[in-house]
Amino acid sequence: MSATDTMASAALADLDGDKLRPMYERMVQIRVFEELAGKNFAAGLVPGFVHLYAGEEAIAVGVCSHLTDKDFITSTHRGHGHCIAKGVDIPGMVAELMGKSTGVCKGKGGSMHIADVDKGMLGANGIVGGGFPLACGAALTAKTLKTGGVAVCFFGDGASNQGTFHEGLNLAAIWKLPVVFVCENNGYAEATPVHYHCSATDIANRAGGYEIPGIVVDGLDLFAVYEAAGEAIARARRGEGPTLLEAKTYRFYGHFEGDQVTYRTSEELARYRDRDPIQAVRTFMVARGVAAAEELDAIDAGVAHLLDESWEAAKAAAFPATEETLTDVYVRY
Amino acid sequence: MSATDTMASAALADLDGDKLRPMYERMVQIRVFEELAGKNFAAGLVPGFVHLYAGEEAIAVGVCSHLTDKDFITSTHRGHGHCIAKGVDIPGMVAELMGKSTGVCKGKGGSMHIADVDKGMLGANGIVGGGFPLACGAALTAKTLKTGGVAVCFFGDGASNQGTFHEGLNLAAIWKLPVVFVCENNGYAEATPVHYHCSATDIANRAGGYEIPGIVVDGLDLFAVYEAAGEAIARARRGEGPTLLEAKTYRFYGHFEGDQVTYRTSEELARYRDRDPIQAVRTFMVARGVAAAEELDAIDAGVAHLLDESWEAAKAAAFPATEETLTDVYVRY
Amino acid sequence: MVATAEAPAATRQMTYQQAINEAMQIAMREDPTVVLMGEDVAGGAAVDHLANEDAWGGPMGVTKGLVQEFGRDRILDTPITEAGFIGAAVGAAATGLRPIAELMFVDFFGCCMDQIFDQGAKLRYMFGGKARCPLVIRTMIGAGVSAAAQHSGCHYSVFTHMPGIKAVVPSTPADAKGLLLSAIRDDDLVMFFENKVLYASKGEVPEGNEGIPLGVADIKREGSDVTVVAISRMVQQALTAAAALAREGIEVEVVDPRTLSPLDEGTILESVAKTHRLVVVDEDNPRCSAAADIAAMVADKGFDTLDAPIKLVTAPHTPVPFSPPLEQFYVPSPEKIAETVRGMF
Amino acid sequence: MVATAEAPAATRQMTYQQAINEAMQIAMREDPTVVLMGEDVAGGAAVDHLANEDAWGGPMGVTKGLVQEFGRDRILDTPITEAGFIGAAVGAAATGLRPIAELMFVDFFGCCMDQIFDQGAKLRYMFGGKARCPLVIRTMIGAGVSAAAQHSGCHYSVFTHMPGIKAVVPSTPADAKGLLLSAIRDDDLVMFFENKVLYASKGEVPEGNEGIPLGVADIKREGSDVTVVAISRMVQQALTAAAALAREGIEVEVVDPRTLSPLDEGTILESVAKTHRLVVVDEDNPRCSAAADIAAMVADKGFDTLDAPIKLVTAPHTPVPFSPPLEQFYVPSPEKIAETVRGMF
Ligand SMILES: Cc1ncc(C[n+]2csc(CCOP(=O)(O)OP(=O)(O)O)c2C)c(N)n1
Ligand SMILES: Cc1ncc(C[n+]2csc(CCOP(=O)(O)OP(=O)(O)O)c2C)c(N)n1
Ligand SMILES: [Mg+2]
Ligand SMILES: [Mg+2]
Repeated sequence: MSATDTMASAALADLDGDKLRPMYERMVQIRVFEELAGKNFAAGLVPGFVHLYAGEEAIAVGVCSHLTDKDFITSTHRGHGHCIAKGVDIPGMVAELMGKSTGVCKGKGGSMHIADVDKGMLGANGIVGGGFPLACGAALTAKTLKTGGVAVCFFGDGASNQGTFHEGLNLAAIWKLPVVFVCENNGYAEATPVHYHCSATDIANRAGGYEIPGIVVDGLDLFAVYEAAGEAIARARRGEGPTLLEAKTYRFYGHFEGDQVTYRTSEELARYRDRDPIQAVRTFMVARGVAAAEELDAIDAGVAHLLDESWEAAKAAAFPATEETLTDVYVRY
Repeated sequence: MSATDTMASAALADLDGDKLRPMYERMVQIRVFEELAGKNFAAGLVPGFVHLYAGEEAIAVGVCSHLTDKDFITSTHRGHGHCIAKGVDIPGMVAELMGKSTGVCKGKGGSMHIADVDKGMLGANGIVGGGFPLACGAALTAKTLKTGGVAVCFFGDGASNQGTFHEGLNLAAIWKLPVVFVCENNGYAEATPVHYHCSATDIANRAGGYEIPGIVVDGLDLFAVYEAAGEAIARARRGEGPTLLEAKTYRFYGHFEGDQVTYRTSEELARYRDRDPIQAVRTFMVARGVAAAEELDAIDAGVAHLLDESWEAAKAAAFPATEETLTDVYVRY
Repeated sequence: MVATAEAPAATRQMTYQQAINEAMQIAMREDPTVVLMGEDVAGGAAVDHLANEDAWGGPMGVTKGLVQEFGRDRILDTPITEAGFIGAAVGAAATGLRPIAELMFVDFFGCCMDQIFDQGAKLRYMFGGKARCPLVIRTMIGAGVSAAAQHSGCHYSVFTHMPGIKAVVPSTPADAKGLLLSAIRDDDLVMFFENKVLYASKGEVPEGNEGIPLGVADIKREGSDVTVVAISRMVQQALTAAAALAREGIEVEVVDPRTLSPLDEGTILESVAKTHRLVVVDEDNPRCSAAADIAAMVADKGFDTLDAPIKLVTAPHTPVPFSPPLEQFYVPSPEKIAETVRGMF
Repeated sequence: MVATAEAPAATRQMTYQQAINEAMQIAMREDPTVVLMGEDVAGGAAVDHLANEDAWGGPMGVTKGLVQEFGRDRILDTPITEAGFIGAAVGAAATGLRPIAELMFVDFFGCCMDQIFDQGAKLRYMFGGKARCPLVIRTMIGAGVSAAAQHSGCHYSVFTHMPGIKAVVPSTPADAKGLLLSAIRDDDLVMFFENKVLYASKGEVPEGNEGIPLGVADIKREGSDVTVVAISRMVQQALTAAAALAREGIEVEVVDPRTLSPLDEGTILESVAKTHRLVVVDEDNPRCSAAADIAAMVADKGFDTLDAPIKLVTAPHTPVPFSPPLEQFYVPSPEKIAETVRGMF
């Protein structure tokens, strides 16, 4: 079965050009965002640790396309893609990476803590496994206040071994919380392969211990993710409780910028690069006549322009005043 | 299938009178220990919190009968039974409950921290779920130093939701540690029933997420426990990794002494009291001619005598000197 | 007590435990977004005959009766999953609820500290001030009931250390009620430390729903000769010592900070400026403790008013022993306090 | 430095990071029960082409090369399971191994604190002295590389607070090597705090396997006018400040406690008795901090030798900000130290 075939089935059911174009655009935004983040990190413009999401775009976009601002997501150290997919302001994100006062967190958070609660984005997270309980809490709010919202918890294969995974899934299951746990299994936690660190062949298989659905999808396939996430989110909204969704994926770059990646072979990388999730969507759209190549080129150009402008603006922006160090610790003290 | 039938199969395979009598004796020791602990607690002689193991004797004894001093166990707040089954000195335990200087921990630990590392008993534990990692560590020592030893981690149904359960089982699975995780599912965590707090109908079912064996046994049946534990421990000793063993059981008393137990019905208690695990062993032994009733009566009398003497000795013993408060924090400081 | 313009509310005798229960009841009545969660805070969840009744109301009965009024949707029994449910309380607080989470014993903080200090306490700062975490974590502290090394600690110093957290240490029923009301209404993450030995202690407690502001110390006894700053249960120990010392002609001023973060530095410094002597009494372990913190603050800002070395009376640098005579030795006693004060003259 | 009767060992220039690596190598050679465990301490576990080679050797390369010599049975890559593997290290330590466990960043302590302070640190006491926990937990501290709020804390104060734990804070390559050797050979639970900003710093390091005893401070600079006690990286900041102040005629004595628990009170008190002035410099948050702890100790035992208020120069009561200028403001600078010292005269 070719990737395009799988895609087709889901796509034909629900997705048309009007829906697909913004999804394609989001994916390209993430890719370009990450490529420039890497480049500008190398140029010394981005301080701290930077973990790139490139290669995994289909997951964030496939999932978040089902969400609105009243839905919440929790994210990871590799959070840029989730932010963009959830609608966080891109120029504000770029400025945040640089630690500028115009950043979405006023420069206080940086790459690992980008957040925008108004957009339902509860923060990238520097703690692996930190998001499981938080997502349960956001779902508890939705359930208690009957907002109709859901929560999505993104996490990596490495995070699936943290105690909070277990505690979160059990809590969500017994309380039937409207939450979807999305595992982005990219095969590695830092320099450690999943088949070493994780005792489950499929992480989704762990769902059995909580008597909730556990589903594996191809995380390089936007449509497969979109379809599975759609079902899980709908189930959550219906009050039927949590789902564990595992998307098998791959990161195109190292764990963080600076990683020499000696633990992966170049053949392995090439194999996944060949299945570039963005290229696949583009090929599909053009092949099916959902969009003309020129239309997509125009989207690409728009994204490139937006990101270039964002970087220019961020570079020109001021750093926060040093007294800002002391504010925002408490609402009132 | 009657309880006696189940018992028979295992018993006939491996157990004869010489093996069974000490197991029976241990069970009676635990029962009498607990009954007197409860009585003396009510009389104001035992300070602090006391959690009684009565009703669950078949598990500690069925498991620990496979172990020697070079094997380690971790225990719980409900630890007296594990201690006795692992061979910790009973008079020293009684003195420990009273906080006397003759206690196995010199009175510093008390009921929730009775331990005897020389006996392979790594401590009762006041932290629910505290033992999973410790047991993995003891197993790592055995594996690294090739001692041939195994580790057994006892824990409750409530503890099965702690993050440490998950982290411990995954670690043991990927490192193929010689450890057996024994869940004492007595139906309740404090005043909360397992069907509320735990999303898995059978906790053993969670083993699937770690790709290790998960086995359910009747925890009121000494022979069933003995047999299943024997297999799991042998497997661990062979270097084939961990097992999750769930023993369904019941506590005959409240969560701790003082508990009014309004969350259970008297019918439910009566149902389990009718299946008293010690009575079952006694009936079996006498019916099969493994031991005469008089022999068992003599064991009972011996146990009663030992415990009476232990309490008398403990009452007569001195409290530790107050300066003892300041010692044993460090080996050297 | 804080002076207010209005006539003081009528009071009744009640226990520390009842006062805490009443504060939760008031807060839950006035704000439907307040929920309570913890292990057996009701008890008996999903037990047929306990649908709207509790089995326990918390291990010491502090939350008893609340489920009758507020139902099981707002009084949530949790699995034993400290990181899970306290983290969920953080997530809920960031998204629209005002949870009260019960960490049964503070000693269990190691099971959930990441969710408290790395998520809840830092969230507002990391997000550039664009989020808040109106969460109260109630937790039991204190030695004195032979609960041994894993159920008897204080450790409020660890939370006082952490930016983003407020730390409240009530010593009387009235303070417990007023401070808990303020804590629940507060928009930040508040750790509320209940001393288990005080639960049965009685005192006059105002009717009504008035809170006591966080960050305001209370002078529990006026005196001219020495300032004793005492925390939580140590206030009672200090008052006992003060009574004995008064008979010897030494007048002790007992200052109860009531909240360790924020700390009312002004009241402490004013008192020391008057008495010129400071003793800090703290049941927590001594190193990097609240006692050391207060001493260091005065050794800087109040140095010129001091006539004698600052003395600390604390628990020793040991875990809490089980055996009753050892535990009694562990907890700072009125005698040790009095002896320390005498040594300053 | 500690005076020894023997001739001093030959030294070489090496970095703090290399010194730490060398100490582990020596300890693992001399004792086969020493094992190292942590996330990617080797890296590349179960990757075919990396059977006896590491992919990372720790996120900063501090443990690089060890797997080549000691193999994957002693250099154990762990899953991301801080409570699991650090608790396993506790269990292993109690049963016959001498593990070195790496908690990648101290900020993650909230994920595993129960296993550290409730299990490992209390085990000996609870068991009446009949057990020991010879475990070293190495962990990274410190701001300065824009690692933001969850990867930049210090928090050694929390561990110094806890009975049963020793806390080591090396500031130079030589101290790092000598103290780590002693820590690994020690029979108690030792937290070993490595400041990430110091990894690349160079200094003379003795050859050989001599340890530096825990609990012995080191006077990094002699001076007569003011004592500056500085912790970890703050020693370098204090030395920079001291150099500037010397040009103004103020002679600063810089005392490096090297271990916070046990604390060498004598050396600090002697220095203050000579200089009559004390400043404590600490990158940790100020409340209930090591700085406050040292100040409180001197405000008691050294009060009569003091001529001026004790001053603390610490990080503010905030999380660590990401933005470089804010982070720079957050960390105590030589300028702030110098300014504080000047203000004391
Ligand atoms: C609690 C905690 N432990 C360790 C780390 C260090 N760390 C950061 S990312 C990472 C690997 C995460 O792997 P995975 O969950 O698979 O996510 P991926 O990086 O592959 O997206 C580790 C170990 C951390 N940030 N937090
Ligand atoms: C970390 C932690 N959380 C909560 C408690 C309080 N507590 C003590 S025993 C217990 C119930 C344990 O239930 P289970 O594991 O089923 O064991 P059982 O008591 O039934 O033997 C609880 C909640 C604790 N001691 N430690
Ligand atoms: Mg991964
Ligand atoms: Mg149970």
